[in-house]
Amino acid sequence: MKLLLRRVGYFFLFLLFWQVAVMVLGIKEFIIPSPLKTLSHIFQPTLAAKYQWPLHIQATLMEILLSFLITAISGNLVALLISWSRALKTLITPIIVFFNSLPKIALAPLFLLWFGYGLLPNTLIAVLVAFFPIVINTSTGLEQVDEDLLNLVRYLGATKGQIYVKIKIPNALPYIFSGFKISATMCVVGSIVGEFIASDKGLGYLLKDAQAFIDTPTMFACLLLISLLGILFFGALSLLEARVLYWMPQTTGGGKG
Amino acid sequence: KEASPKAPTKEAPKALEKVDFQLNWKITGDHAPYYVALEKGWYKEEGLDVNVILGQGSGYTVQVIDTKKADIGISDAPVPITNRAKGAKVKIIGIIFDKHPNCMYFWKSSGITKPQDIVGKTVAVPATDGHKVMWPAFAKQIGVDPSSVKFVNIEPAAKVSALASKNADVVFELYTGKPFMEKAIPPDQLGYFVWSDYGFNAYAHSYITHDDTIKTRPEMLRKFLKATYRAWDYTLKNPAEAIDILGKYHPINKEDYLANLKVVMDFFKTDRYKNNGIGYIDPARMRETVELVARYMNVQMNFPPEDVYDASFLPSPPFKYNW
Amino acid sequence: MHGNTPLLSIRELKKVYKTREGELEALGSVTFDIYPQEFVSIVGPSGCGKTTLLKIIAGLLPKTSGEIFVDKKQFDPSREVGFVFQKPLLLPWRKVIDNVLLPIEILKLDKRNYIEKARALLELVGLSGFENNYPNELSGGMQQRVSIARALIHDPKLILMDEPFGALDALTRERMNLELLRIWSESQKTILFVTHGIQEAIFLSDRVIILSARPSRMIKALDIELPRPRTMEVRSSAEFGVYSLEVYRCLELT
Amino acid sequence: MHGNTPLLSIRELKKVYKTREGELEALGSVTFDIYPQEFVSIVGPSGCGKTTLLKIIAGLLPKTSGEIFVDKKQFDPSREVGFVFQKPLLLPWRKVIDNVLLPIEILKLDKRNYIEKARALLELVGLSGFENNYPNELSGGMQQRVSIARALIHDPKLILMDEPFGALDALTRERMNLELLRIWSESQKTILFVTHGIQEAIFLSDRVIILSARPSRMIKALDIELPRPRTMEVRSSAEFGVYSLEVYRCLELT
Amino acid sequence: MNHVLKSTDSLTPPSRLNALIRWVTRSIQKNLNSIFVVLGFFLLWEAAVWVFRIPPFILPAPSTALSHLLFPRAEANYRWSYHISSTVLAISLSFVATSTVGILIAIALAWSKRLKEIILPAFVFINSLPIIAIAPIILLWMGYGVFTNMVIAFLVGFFPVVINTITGLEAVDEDLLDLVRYLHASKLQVFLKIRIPNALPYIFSGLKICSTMSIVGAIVGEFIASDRGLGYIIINAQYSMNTPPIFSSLILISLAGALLFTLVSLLERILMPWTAFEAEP
Ligand SMILES: Nc1ncnc2c1ncn2[C@@H]1O[C@H](COP(=O)(O)OP(=O)(O)OP(=O)(O)O)[C@@H](O)[C@H]1O
Ligand SMILES: Nc1ncnc2c1ncn2[C@@H]1O[C@H](COP(=O)(O)OP(=O)(O)OP(=O)(O)O)[C@@H](O)[C@H]1O
Ligand SMILES: [Mg+2]
Ligand SMILES: [Mg+2]
Repeated sequence: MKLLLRRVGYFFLFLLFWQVAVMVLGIKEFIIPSPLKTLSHIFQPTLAAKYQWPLHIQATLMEILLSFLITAISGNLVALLISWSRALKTLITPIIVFFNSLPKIALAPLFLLWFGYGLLPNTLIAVLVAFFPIVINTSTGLEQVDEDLLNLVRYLGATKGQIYVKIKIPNALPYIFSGFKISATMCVVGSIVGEFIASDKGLGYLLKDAQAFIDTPTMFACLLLISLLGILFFGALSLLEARVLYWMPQTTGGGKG
Repeated sequence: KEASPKAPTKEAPKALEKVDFQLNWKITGDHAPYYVALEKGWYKEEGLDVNVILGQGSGYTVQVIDTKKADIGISDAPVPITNRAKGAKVKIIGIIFDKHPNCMYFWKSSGITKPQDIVGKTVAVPATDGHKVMWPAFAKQIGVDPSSVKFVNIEPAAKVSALASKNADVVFELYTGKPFMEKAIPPDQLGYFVWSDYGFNAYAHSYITHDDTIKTRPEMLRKFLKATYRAWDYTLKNPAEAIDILGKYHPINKEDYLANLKVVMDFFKTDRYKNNGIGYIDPARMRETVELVARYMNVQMNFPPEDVYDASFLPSPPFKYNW
Repeated sequence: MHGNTPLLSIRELKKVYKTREGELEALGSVTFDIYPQEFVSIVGPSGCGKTTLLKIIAGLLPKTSGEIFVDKKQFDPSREVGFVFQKPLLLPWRKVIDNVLLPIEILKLDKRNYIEKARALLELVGLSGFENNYPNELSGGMQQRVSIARALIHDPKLILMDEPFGALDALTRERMNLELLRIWSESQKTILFVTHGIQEAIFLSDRVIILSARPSRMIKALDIELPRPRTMEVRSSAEFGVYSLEVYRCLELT
Repeated sequence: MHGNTPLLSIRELKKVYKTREGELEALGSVTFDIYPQEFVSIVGPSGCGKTTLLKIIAGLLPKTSGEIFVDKKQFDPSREVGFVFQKPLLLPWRKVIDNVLLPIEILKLDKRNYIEKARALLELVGLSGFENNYPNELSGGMQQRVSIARALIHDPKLILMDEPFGALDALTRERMNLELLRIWSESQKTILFVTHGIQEAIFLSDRVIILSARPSRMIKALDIELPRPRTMEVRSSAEFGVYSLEVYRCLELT
Repeated sequence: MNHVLKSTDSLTPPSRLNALIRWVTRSIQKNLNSIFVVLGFFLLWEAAVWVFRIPPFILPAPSTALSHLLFPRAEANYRWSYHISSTVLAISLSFVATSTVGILIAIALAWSKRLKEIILPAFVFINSLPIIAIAPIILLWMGYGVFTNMVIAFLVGFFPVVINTITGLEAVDEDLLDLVRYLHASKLQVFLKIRIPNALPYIFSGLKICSTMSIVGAIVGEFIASDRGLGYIIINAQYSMNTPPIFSSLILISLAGALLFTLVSLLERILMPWTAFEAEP
């Protein structure tokens, strides 16, 4: 708690420093806007109304949540398949690795061609971006089981299903959560990338619009909100993790994020 | 700084003056002349060492020129005009296209028969694209409410896809992009309206520079424009060779780019250029452009229209293009 | 002390591991019987195949050759064996009582019938009151006791213990030995106990089976005729010393 | 057996930890002397403060009150003490010989003068030929022997050992005890040895100091008058049993 | 004298070189599978393009992409070697820069708790921004060129290196610190002799993540701030819907990714010889 307060303190110090720097050095607004100016674009009523923040935040948030949901489910499912069968593993892994190293933005025209625009394709792009860490983490978790823990149920004649349900999956939970946390940030980034490729609303849309008019305060406001969404999402997952993994020894005080 | 691989800087003698030249975008067919001038040594002849820098759009060019990160740049005319009103110290010193190349594409099957049919349609265009910036002006000119269409922001690279996949009813793209559209959409099904055919008479691609540069380095500007328009003249007369030269510097598909350049050449086939030479700035039309910007794009013009340009660096005698 | 029919007979049991480097003969040839309610310990140098032996009995590993039978019938380990491993191996996400009930779930028995039994077993191992704690709230010794209760829950005839107290400190270990003897005599089970601790083996057992280094053979089966109940006095007695020296000799430790 | 002047005198040493929950009295009040070339063991229940005591002597923890002195002077541990921890704590990225030489580097002594000594020490602990292996190529017992060599390299007067063989299996541990006695007698060091193993303590020591549970006080300092060299026969003797029973009694284990 | 060694402890010192060679051959064997799968994937793709008559602007066949790569084209001079070498340079430079700077930053942060408390949240903040969103701003600040390109790649890839290195520097057994503390080791000694070597495995896993991200970063950098390299070819070709060279480039980029990853793994094996004997399954 104290740590959190100190962090907030540092953050305001940083804002102050930024404000003073912009004012003293006379930095032009279209290079770096001052924090006050940036915040005014979010909170000053007439400006805020012009930018329709709730609409765009909601659109982006929907993409983030939906993509996270899909990533979480499909990523874990794929990880489960990989760990379940060696054949599937050799088949799936190289393809995932191959796609992971592609810069998704390079496929922008193709994405539009294949999926169109809107909630669904943006979500898909985010899924594609965020997919990998979950698969890797979960399958690591499923494999990092003490062999003796498996023996413990094997000598009782446990089925493969029982082994997964009773041992492997709960055992993988900490890994699954750390995969979730990594993916959370990537879902945010992925959604924005999706909005860049094609969109008619969302913070990424607004950001591009602002960029067209060299409206840097709005651009910074968008960036601020985007990373705020990311941090909040990450924080929410950390809380959830503490809830779900109640049986883990409580070692971390404030978390890393 | 980036230097092109075969730029003549290599065997540069003593006193070549360095010029950073900011393009408006990645390489397109209409950038061939700069490489022609480089290849033939015409910039060097003028004592200039020109460094061509790829672009990020007109807005970016204005930012770069205003912050003096480059000396001369290419920008869509309304952009420097708008920004001058906001305090940017940039001026137009020469024109490239004499006709405005903005254009809208659609499937003929969509039932659009006149520009006004765009009302209620979905339009895909990159947010940073000049089309989007100037749409309100054109909309009012053709008598429709600018907010009566639904915009989708897309990556510039996705323009063709957006139309080909019918994810948008209309795509705004320069007339010069027509050969690329035709790759994905059969030419007989591709419909288009060039804005200038419907009264959109604003100036488009122009050379811009900083007010300070005009004061301190007028000779350089003069030399640059001379070599550049000379190269334009040559390019217009030998398009295939120009694209060949461009292909030496950049990984382009020459067939596509030659088609692109040939469309571009249409913008030079005007009586103004025939009579006054390529690059000529028509004061009346410039005034019209400024007014258009002021009226339709809600910009407070706090200076006379003559302030946005300076025609004194254009080559004399001019390169008159006789097509 | 034995009944007439052995609970389990092991005859010329052999195990050869196939590894990348070639064959590895883990169990040379091991033959012995275990009688009902007996406490038998196995000692032998590290890597001689003690764990391998237990695993084969539990059906966790296939044998290479030899026989394991009960009443001349092939031995079926699945419900007859309880296994206590070196580590407690409790599932951290389950409460103590649910850990004890794990074998019931795996064997797909009706859990409701066993909850009372689980409580009784936790009492037997001295952990009543801890049913609803999570494993990481218990000390190492307590955790190992939970795992003993778990091995007993489905009422197996034979308990296999593979160095169950190896990870505990020596003092706790002494205490656990006393506990184990109490649990053993109260539950009337048969125990096959693997250990490195020579004193421990002598202290606990009716019989100590001494294995040689790999490929392991039985060097000796030493009947321990110390009085029961075993106390610290027994442990400090001269007879005890004689037995240990005997084992030291067999293991060439002197 | 003692010389006249103690190597180290500990007087009414107390340690109170300040924790979130309040004060925790780890060491009640401990007083004893160690004489040159003595082998002294400390036994006591888990958590009674044995490690705390060693760490205070080594200067790793500040004491709360009391005195530690040599020849009436304040004791300076930095070059006088070699510490062997429960885990071997070898740096996996260093070869065996470089692990042994670590204290030399930390003390900024000239390494070249010590390479021969390191070899000699590795021979002393029975590891010549393994100088250039990495730690994870060695067994647990071998690793712990490397850490003993490391504790000896800067020629400290006093070796502190905190359950050095706690992680080894019992048979290896017996062997290491024999080894340690040999090393001790050859190197002529003074050893203060913490263990949970009562037999181990008796087997090794000239004196066993028995601590009570927290806040710990000395229950007894038991002089062990068993003949040296100690062998397995000694260990299995009746006198040995008497000593162990005595310790069991002190620790209320019976 | 060594009699006690015999039965349990004896271990012939094995050859480390052999272990390395074994590891390499095993990795090759393992990756052979992957190569076959990827080949199969390409075949499927090729077949799909022919069977469904997919027009090249939607999805070119891999053979088309490959032919653009291998044979000179009349209509274009892609100068593959020039662009590949410049991308390889960009990737290596940004990878090396990202790793070095990232590791140095991490050491600085691990050294001073205060510094870490202030700066780490800022890094988390930066990491949660989509870099392509701030790229135009960066471009405006820094201008066009290789350096800007590297900065973009750095921003994309530095985070995993920093986080992993810090974790490694801090994940030291407290007892290991006591070991040198009782000898009065200085903070510098603790870092040099304990913390940094201890962090090596963590650093390498950070580098492995970073290797993929450096590539994405370098390519995105080329999209935005360069007039050479595979990223530039892609951007250029996108303008004219010239898809085959795009896919040629993408295939090359994936190849570069696999290559860099392998190099890092190899480096790991060589720099951390002591891990060569960790239990093999
Ligand atoms: N799965 C396996 N594959 C190949 N060799 C194995 C396997 N499991 C064990 N071994 C080898 O077989 C031998 C016997 O192993 P085992 O674990 O049964 O010995 P142990 O007597 O239990 O040793 P410890 O006292 O150290 O527990 C050892 O040399 C070991 O390396
Ligand atoms: N840094 C610390 N802060 C607070 N309490 C501590 C600290 N270190 C140890 N203690 C407590 O002090 C007591 C003595 O600890 P110490 O480690 O010295 O015991 P020990 O005799 O070595 O135990 P063991 O036999 O388990 O090694 C314990 O109750 C322990 O919880
Ligand atoms: Mg074993
Ligand atoms: Mg301790």
